Amino acid sequence: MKAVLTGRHFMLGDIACAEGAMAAGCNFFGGYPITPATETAERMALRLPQVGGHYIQMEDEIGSLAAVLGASCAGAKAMTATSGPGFSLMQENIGLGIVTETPCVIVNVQRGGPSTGLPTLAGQADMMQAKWGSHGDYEAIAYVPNSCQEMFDFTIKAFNTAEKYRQPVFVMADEIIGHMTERVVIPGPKKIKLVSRKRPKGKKNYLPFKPDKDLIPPMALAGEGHAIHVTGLTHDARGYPVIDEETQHEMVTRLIEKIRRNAPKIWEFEEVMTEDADIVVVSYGAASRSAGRAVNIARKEGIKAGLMRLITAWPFPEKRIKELAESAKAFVVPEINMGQISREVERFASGRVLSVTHAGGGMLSPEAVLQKIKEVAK
Amino acid sequence: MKAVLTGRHFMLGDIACAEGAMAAGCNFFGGYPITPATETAERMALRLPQVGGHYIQMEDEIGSLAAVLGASCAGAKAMTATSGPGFSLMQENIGLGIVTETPCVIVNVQRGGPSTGLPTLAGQADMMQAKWGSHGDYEAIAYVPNSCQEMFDFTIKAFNTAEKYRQPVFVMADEIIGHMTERVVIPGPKKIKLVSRKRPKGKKNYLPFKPDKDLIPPMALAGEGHAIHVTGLTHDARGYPVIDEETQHEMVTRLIEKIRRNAPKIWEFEEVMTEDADIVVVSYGAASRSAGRAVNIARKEGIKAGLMRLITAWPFPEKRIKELAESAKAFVVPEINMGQISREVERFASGRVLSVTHAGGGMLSPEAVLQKIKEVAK
Amino acid sequence: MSRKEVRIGGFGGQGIILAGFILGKAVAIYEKKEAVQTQSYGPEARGGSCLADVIISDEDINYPMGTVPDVLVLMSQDAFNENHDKIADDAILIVDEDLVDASAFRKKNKVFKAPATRIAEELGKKIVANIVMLGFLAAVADVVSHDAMKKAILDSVPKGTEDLNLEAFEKGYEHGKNSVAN
Amino acid sequence: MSRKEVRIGGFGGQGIILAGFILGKAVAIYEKKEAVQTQSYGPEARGGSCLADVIISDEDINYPMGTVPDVLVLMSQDAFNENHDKIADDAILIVDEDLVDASAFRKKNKVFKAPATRIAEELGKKIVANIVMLGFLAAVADVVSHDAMKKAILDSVPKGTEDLNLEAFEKGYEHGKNSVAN
Amino acid sequence: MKYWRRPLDKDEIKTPKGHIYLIPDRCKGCGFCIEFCPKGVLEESKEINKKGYHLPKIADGKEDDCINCNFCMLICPEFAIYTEEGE
Amino acid sequence: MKYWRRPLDKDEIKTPKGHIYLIPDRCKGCGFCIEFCPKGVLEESKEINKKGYHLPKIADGKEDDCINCNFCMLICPEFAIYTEEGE
Amino acid sequence: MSVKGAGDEGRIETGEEHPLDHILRRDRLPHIWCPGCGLGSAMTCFAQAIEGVDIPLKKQVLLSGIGCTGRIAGYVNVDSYHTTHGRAIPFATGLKIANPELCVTVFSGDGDLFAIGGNHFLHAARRNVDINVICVNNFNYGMTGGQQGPTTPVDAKTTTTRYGSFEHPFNLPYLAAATGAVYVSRWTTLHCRQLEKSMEKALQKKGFTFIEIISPCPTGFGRPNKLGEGLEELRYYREKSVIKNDASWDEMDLHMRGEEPIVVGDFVDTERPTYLELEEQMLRKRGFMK
Amino acid sequence: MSVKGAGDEGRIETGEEHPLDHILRRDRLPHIWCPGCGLGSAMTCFAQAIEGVDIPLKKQVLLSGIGCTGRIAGYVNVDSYHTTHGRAIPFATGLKIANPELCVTVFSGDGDLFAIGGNHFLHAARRNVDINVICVNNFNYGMTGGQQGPTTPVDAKTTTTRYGSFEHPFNLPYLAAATGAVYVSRWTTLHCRQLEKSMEKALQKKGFTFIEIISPCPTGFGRPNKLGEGLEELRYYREKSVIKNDASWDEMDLHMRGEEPIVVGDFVDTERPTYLELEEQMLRKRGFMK
Ligand SMILES: Cc1ncc(C[n+]2csc(CCOP(=O)(O)OP(=O)(O)O)c2C)c(N)n1
Ligand SMILES: Cc1ncc(C[n+]2csc(CCOP(=O)(O)OP(=O)(O)O)c2C)c(N)n1
Ligand code: SF4
Ligand code: SF4
Ligand code: SF4
Ligand code: SF4
Repeated sequence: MKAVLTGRHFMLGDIACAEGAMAAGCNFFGGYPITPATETAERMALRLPQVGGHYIQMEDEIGSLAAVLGASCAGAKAMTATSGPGFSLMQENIGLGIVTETPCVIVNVQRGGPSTGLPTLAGQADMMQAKWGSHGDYEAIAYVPNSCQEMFDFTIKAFNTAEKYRQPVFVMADEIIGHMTERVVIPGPKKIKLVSRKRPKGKKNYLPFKPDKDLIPPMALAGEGHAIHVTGLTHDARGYPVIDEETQHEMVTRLIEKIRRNAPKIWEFEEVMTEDADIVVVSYGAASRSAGRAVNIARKEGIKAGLMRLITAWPFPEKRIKELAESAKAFVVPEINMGQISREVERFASGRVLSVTHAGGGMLSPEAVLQKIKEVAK
Repeated sequence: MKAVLTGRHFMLGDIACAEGAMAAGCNFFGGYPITPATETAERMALRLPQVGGHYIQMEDEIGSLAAVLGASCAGAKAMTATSGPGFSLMQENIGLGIVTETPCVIVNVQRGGPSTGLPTLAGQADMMQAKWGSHGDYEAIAYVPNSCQEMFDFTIKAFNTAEKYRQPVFVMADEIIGHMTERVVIPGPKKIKLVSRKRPKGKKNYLPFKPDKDLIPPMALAGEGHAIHVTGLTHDARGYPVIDEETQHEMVTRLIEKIRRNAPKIWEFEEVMTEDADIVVVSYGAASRSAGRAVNIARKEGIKAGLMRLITAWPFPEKRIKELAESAKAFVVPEINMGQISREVERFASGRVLSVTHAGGGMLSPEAVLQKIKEVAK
Repeated sequence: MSRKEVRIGGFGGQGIILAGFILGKAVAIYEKKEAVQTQSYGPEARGGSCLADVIISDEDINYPMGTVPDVLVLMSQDAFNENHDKIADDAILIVDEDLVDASAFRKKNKVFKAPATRIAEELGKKIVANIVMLGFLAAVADVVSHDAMKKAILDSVPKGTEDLNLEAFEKGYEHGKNSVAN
Repeated sequence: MSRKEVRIGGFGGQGIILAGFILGKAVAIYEKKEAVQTQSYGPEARGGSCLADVIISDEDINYPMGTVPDVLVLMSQDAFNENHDKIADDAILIVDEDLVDASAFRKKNKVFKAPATRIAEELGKKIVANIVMLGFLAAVADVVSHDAMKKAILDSVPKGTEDLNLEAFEKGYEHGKNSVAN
Repeated sequence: MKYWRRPLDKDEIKTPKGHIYLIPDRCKGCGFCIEFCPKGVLEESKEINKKGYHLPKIADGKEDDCINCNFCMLICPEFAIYTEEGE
Repeated sequence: MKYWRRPLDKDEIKTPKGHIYLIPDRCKGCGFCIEFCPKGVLEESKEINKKGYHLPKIADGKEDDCINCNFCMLICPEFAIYTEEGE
Repeated sequence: MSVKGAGDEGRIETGEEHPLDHILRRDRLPHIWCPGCGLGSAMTCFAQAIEGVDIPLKKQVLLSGIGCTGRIAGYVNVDSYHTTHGRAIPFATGLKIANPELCVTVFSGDGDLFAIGGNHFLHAARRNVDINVICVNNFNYGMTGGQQGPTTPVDAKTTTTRYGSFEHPFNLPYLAAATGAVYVSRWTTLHCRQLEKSMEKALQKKGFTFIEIISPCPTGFGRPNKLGEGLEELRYYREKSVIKNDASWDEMDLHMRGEEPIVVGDFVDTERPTYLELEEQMLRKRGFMK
Repeated sequence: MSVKGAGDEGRIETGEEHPLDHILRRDRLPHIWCPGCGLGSAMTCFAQAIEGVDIPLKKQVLLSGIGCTGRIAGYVNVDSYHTTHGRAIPFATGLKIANPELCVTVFSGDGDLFAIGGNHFLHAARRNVDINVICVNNFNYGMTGGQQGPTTPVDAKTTTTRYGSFEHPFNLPYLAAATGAVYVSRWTTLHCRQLEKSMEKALQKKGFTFIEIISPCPTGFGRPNKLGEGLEELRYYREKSVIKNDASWDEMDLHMRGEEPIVVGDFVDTERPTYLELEEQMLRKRGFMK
C-alpha cells in the first residue's frame, strides 16, 4: 500500500487528517481514542502498518505524547490526535516538547467543553489553551483547518513546520470539520513538499542546543553516537542542566524568539474582500464557513464587509490586524466559544471588536454573524 | 492542637499558606510533593491530624485534585498545593471542578518553566494558564499574594471565595514568596471571617444545579439523601447529562456569568499614588515588590508614577484599568514572565502598555522597572 | 439548482450515515458538483436516532450544515416524528412504509412511500434497505444521476457484496421510477 | 539604620538557613523592626552551597532580595570565594576561621575571624557552629540585640537542645565582644 | 410486597409458582430471558414494540411452568421483565 | 589497559595484587570502601579534601594486601577510588 | 405500538413498575446501551445487591469514570458521581476519607479503570482504601467505538487492531491481588446470582474489594470477533466458564477464543487494616486520639 | 587543598582517570548526590554493565524521569533523556519502537516509576516492550526532601508522615511479575557484583526487564528513621539481606525494621514474545511483510 493515496476522494475530515499525516511521512502514531478524534487514530492504525510504520495505542494521552516525543527523538515523524480532555492531559509533555525542541504534531479535534462536556458535538474553545495550556512561557504554532481538504493540507503543513522549527505543532480542528465528509484531492507524492529537521553536520564540536543563525539547533537522534543529553530542565547549549537565571534567560528567550522572529514566515491567513472593508470579520475553522456566508450576504446588502480567515491561529498574525485596523471601522470575530481569539484582536484594535460567541454544541449561525455585521455597519 | 495559631510568627510563605488553610477550616489535603510547594504539603501533613483532618499523599497531581474534589463533595474544605508541572497535570480535573461546581483551593507556587525548568527558582509564567489551562470556556479566580502575610490571608480568601461561588479557586504564589520568611500575624479565630457553601433548604423540589438569583445553586453533599447525580458532561438543572446545544448554552453561560456578574465583588487590588499618576505600574506577587520600590524611586525623581497592585489576577479588574487609562499616559507591567498579564492590560489600553519581562529564575529588578518608567516618562 | 439539501434519518445500525456518504460521494466524485455530508446522532452506540445531511451544490459550499431539507428520507418513526415538519415547501418526503407511519403528516409536500425494508428482506438482507432507499431517491429526487450513484455504491460497499448492493439499488430505482410515473 | 542586609553563606548541612531564620525572627518578632529572610542553594540535598539573606529595616521592606550585604558571614571556602567581593564598602565580614582561608580578601573592610566550628566542637556538637556564629554576629554587628536573639534561639531549636544552643550562643557572643574590644 | 427479593434458594421452598410481567417498551429483544430461563418458559414472539424489537412471550404449554426463580429479571439488561410469586 | 575489567572470579586467578588509586577531590568520605573491602585494606585518614571530607588511606601493615578484587571501585558512589593490577 | 401478525396467545402481562424501579433513575430509562449489551444485567445485579445489604441507600455512593459502563452512575438512584475518564478511584478515595460513613463503590469499564486509570487502581488497592471497585470487562473501549484496550486478547480485531491485537492483555484478578485488594472475584454477566452475592460481599467487606465482570459487547467486541450478538456471547460464556476459586493466576488469563476456559470465582478473600484504620493506629501510637 | 594533621603514611596514590570516566560525563562530576547516597554505587554498576555487554555504547540509550535517581541519565555518557516526572517509560516505548536497534534502559526512582509513573510501568510490562527498567528504591522521595512514597514502609517517618506512615507499600517484584515482566530481580547497592550481572542480563535479554535496587538515602530515609548514615544503612543491608531466588511473593515484602529480612535475588526469568515480535507475527498472519 502507498503512503500517499493520490486521487480524488470523498473523505471524512478526521480521515483526511490521517491521510495528510501519511503523505507528510508520518511513521509513528501514539494515541488514545477520544471522540471526535478517534477516526484519525483508527485510520492510522489501519494505514501505518501498510507502510512499515507503527501505531501504538498508549494507556492514556500523557503516555501518548511521551511516546510521540520518544519516537521523534529516535527520528520518527510522529503524531497524536485527541480532543479537549486529552489535550488537557498532554499539557505537561507539550512543555517538554517545547523545551527539548522535539518536532511532532498534535491534532485536537475540538468538542464542546469544559470537562467531558459534549463529546460528540463541536466547540472551538481550546484555542487559548493551545497557547497557554502548559506552564511557563512559550510560543505556540497552531493550524485551524476549515474543510476536509485542509485537514489533509494543514496536517502536512503542521509536520513541515514542526520539523523546521523543532517544536510540537498543533492542528486545532473541530468536531464539525472532523466529522464532515467532503471532496479531498490528494496530489502525487512528488507534488507534496516535505521538510525534514536540520541535522548536525559531522560530530566535531556539535552542541545539541547551540542554535544556528535562525535560532534553530540541528537535531541529533538517539543512536547516532553524539552521546547527547536532553532534559526538561533549563539547560545550556551542551544540553546540560544549569539552574540559574542567566541560562534560563538565554534558553527561554531563544525558544520564544525562534518563533516570534520567524512568525511572519509561519503565520498564514486568507482574505476575502478586505481591501475596502469597513468591517473585517476575523474567523477560523468551522465558524469561518458561517462567517464567509455572512460576509457574502452583507456585501449583497451593500455593507462593505470582508473576511480575514486564519490559517494559523498561533502565531497570531497581529501585524495584519494592525494594518487592517488602520482602515476598518470594526472587527467582528465569530468563534464557537465565548470569545477567545477575539481577545487577541482586541489587543490590536481595542474598543472596536465585536465578538460573536457560541457556547458550543453546534455550528455558529451565519445569521448571528450577519446581525453583528449589521449592528456595527449602522 | 489548635487550628488557628493566633499570634505573631516569623514564618515561611509556604507554611503561612498552610496555616491560612487551617484557619479557613480546611480539613482535607490531597497532594503530591513538588518544589517549591512541598513545604505547604508537609505542614498540612503535620497539622491536619492534630485537628482530626486528613492529609493524603496521592500518587500524582491528577489523583490529588480528584481526591480533593471527592472530599469536597463529601463536605470537606479541601485543598491541594503544587507548582507548574503539577498544575499542568491538574488541568483536566480543574475543568471537572468548574463544571460540577465543586469548591476547593489549588495553590500554585510558581517556579521557572516551561517543563521541569528551574525547580528551585521563581517564575510567574503560569498566570495565563490559570485562566486558559483547561479545555473549554470558563472563568478563573486567582489570588496573587506578595508577602507571607498574604500567603496566610489570601488562602483564607481563596477558601471563602471557593465556597461562595462553588468553584476551584487558585492561589498563584511564586517561589520567592513561598520560600521567603517574614512576620505573619494570625488573628484570633473569631476575627477570621469564614464563608461556607450554600446548602439546599429541605429536600422538596431540590434540583442540584438550579441556581438561585445569584446564579449559584445550593450544594447537596454525598450521603444526605438527595440522590444527586453529578457529571462532567453538559447537564441540566437536575444534574442529568443532556448532550445538546441548548443545555450547553445554558450551562456554560451560567457558569461564566456566575463569575463575570460577580466580578466586581471578587476582584481586588490595591493602589498607591495612582490618583495623579501619568504612569501606572500594574504588577502582582513577588514582582510587585520590585515595582513598589521602582515607583517610590520614580516619585522621588519627580515622575508621577503610581502602582496598581493586583490581589486577584482573575477576574482581572478591567474596569479599573479602563478608568485609569482615561488619565494615565502609559502602563508599565512588570512580571516574572515574558508578558502575560500585560496582554490583559493591553486589551483595555492598547498601544500604551510597556511590558517589563523576566524569563524567570530570580527576582525582577526594581531598576528594570524604573528604567521603563523613565522611558515612558520622557 | 444551486443548493439542495438531502436529509436521511433513521436509527443507528440502519446504515443511514453510509447512505449519506454514498450520495455525497456520487455527487462530489462522479458528478461535477460539490457535496458536503454531515451527521448527527445520540449518545447510543446502536439503536439511537441518527441523521445524515448531504448538501449538494453547483458552487463551493460555504455553510456546510443542513438547514431546511429539500429532500427528506426517513427510515424510522422517531426520525419522522422529529423531522417531518422542518422541510422546505417544495421539498419531497420519502419514507420507508414499513417503518414509518406518515399519517401525521399535514403539509402539502409530495410524499413517497418506499417499501425499502421489504425489498431488502426479499433480497435476503435487511441491512441493504438503505441502498434500496438510495435507488428510490435517485429515481424520484432530482439530485443525483443513476450512474454516479452506482459508481459510488461500488466504491463504498464491502468487497463481495457489490452484486447484492447493486441489485438493491436497481430495485429501489425501479420502484422509484414507477412511483413517479404513477 | 534604615535597611541592612546580612548574608550568611556556607554549605548544606551547616544550618545556614536556620541561622538566617533565627536572626530574622529575632528582629521581626522580638524587636520593633521588619525582617525578611530569603535563601538560595544548589540542586544538592546536602553539601551544596547555600546562602541565607536577612534584610532588616525600620520600615516596611518592599524589595525583599539581598543586594549588597552590610554584614557577610561565611562558613565555607566556596561561600567565601563566591561572595567576598560583592559587599558594601562599610560592610563587615565574619568568617569561620577553621573553614575559610580569607587571605584572598583584598578590600578594606573589617574582617572578623570567628572560631565558631572550634567552639562548637569544644561544646561537643559541631552542628551548633551556626549558633556560635550568631552569637558572634550579635556581638560585632549592630543589627540585633543580644536579648532578641536569645529569645529567637529558644523558640527555634529542637526541644531538649536549648541549653546547648544558648551556651553556644553566649560563647560566640563573648568571643565577638572580645574581638570588637581588641 | 417485594416477593421478588425472597431468598430464592432456601431449601424449604418447593416449586413455587411465578407470574411474569413485561414492560414492553423497555425490551430490546436481546433474547437473554428466553435463552436462560431454566424452565424454558419463554420464546420469541412475532410482536414488536415501538422500537421494532421482538418481545418475549410465554411458550406454548409453558403457561404454568414459571417457578419464580427470578433469573429473567436478573439477567434482563433493560429492566423489562420481572416475576412475582403466583398463587 | 583495562585490567580492571578482567573477569575477576575466574578460577585460575590466585591472589593477584592490586594497586589502589584515589581521586581525592571526588571523595565524599562515605566510608563504603573502608567498611566493605574484603581484605580490610583501607581505613579513614585524618586528611580532608577541599570539601572537608575525610579521605580513605591504606591501613598500617596492609600495604600489600589488596587483591585487586575491585569491590571498592564498584561500591564507591563517587568514582573516586579504583585499583589496577599490581606487579 | 404496531403489532404485526401476533395473536394474544402467550403474551406476557404488561407490568407497571419493575421491582427495582425505585433504585433506578426511572426518568432516564431506557438507557443508552446497545441491545444485547451486558451492562444492564450487571446493573440489575448491583441494584439487587444494594437493596440486599443492610446499608441505607442514602449512604450508598456510586462513582464512575467515562465509558459505556461509566454511564451506570447515571442510572442508579443514589448519590452518584460521573467523574473524568479514569479518575473515579481517586475521587472516591477523597470522598470516602472525608466521610467514612459512606459506602463507596466505583463501577466502571476496563479501559477507564485499567488503561488511563490503572495507576489509581494500584494505589487505592495498595492503601487498602475502603472502597469497592467493580469493573466491567468487555475487552474493548465500547463508548468510543470499539478500540483495543488493555484487556483485548491477542489477535482480536478491534477498530484499532485491524490486523489483530498484538498486545498481551492484563490479568485483572492477578493485578488486584498483587497490589493488595482484600477481596477479588470474577463473574460473567451470566452468573447473575453469584455476581449479586459477590457484590453484597464487597459492599459489606472492609477494605479495597475488586470484582471483574465479563460482559458481552456485541457492538465493539462480539461482532468484530465473530462471537456474535450478546446472546451468542452469553452462550459462549455458558460453554466456557469454569468456577474455580483456587485457580492459579495463569489459569485466569482470558483468551476468549478456542478451547480456553473462562475461569471465574472468588479468588481472594483476606483481611488487612484499611487506610483509615492504619491512620488511626499510627495517630494513637503517637498520642493523637481523634 | 588543606591537609591537616595528616602525614603521608598510607596515603593512596592519586589517580588521574577513573577507569569508568569514559562512560561518564566527566565534566559534570562531582554529581549532586549526598555523601553516603547509594545512587553512585548503582551508577557504577550500570556503567560497568554497559561496558561489559556486547552492545556498542552508541546504541545504548538511557532515560529517566525526575528525582535524585533521575539525574543518572545526566551523568552517563550515552544518549540520554531526562524526561518529565514519571514519563520515562512511555517516552522509551516510543523511542524503542521507532528504532528497534537501540538498547533502551529506563533508570529512575521508586517515586518516579511507581507513584506518578505507575501506570506506564504496568502497561509497558504488559506489552512486553523490549526495554529495561531499573528502579532505585530508597523508600522516599529524595529529590523533594524526603516525603512518603509508595514504597515507604508502614510506620516510617518522612516529612509528610510525621506520625508514621499509614500506607501499605508496594511489593515491586510482585507487581512486575503480575504485569508480565520477563526478568525480575532485586539487589541492594551492597550487592554490587550481583547487581552488575543482573544489569548485564537485563541489557541482553529481550523483553521487559525489571531490577529493583535497594539503596541508602541517609538524608531522606536513613536519618529520619534512625537507620543512620549511608554506611549504617549498608551495614543494615549486610545483616538483613538474604538471597533467595525462589522466594514467595509475601517474603519479598520490605519492612526495613526489626528482624524482617531483605530478600534479594533473581525472581523471574522467563520468555514471552515482545511487543514488536507480536506485531510482526500478527502482520505476517494478515499478509503484511515489513
Ligand atoms: C481524557 C480522556 N481520554 C479519552 C476519553 C474518551 N473515552 C471515553 S470512554 C473511553 C473508553 C471506555 O472504555 P471502557 O472503560 O472499557 O468502557 P466501555 O465503554 O467499554 O464500557 C475513552 C477512551 C475521555 N473521555 N477522556
Ligand atoms: C509533575 C511533577 N510532580 C512532582 C514533581 C516533583 N518531584 C520531583 S522528583 C519527585 C520524587 C522523586 O522520588 P523518587 O522517584 O523516589 O526519586 P529519588 O529522588 O528518591 O531518587 C517529585 C515528587 C515533578 N518534578 N513533577
Ligand atoms: S431479557 Fe429483557 S430486553 Fe432481553 S428480550 Fe428479555 S425482556 Fe427483552
Ligand atoms: S580492590 Fe578489593 S581488596 Fe583492594 S582495596 Fe579495593 S576492595 Fe579492598
Ligand atoms: S458499545 Fe458495547 S459496552 Fe457500549 S453499550 Fe454497546 S454493547 Fe454495551
Ligand atoms: S536525598 Fe537521598 S537519594 Fe537524594 S542524593 Fe541525598 S541520599 Fe541520595
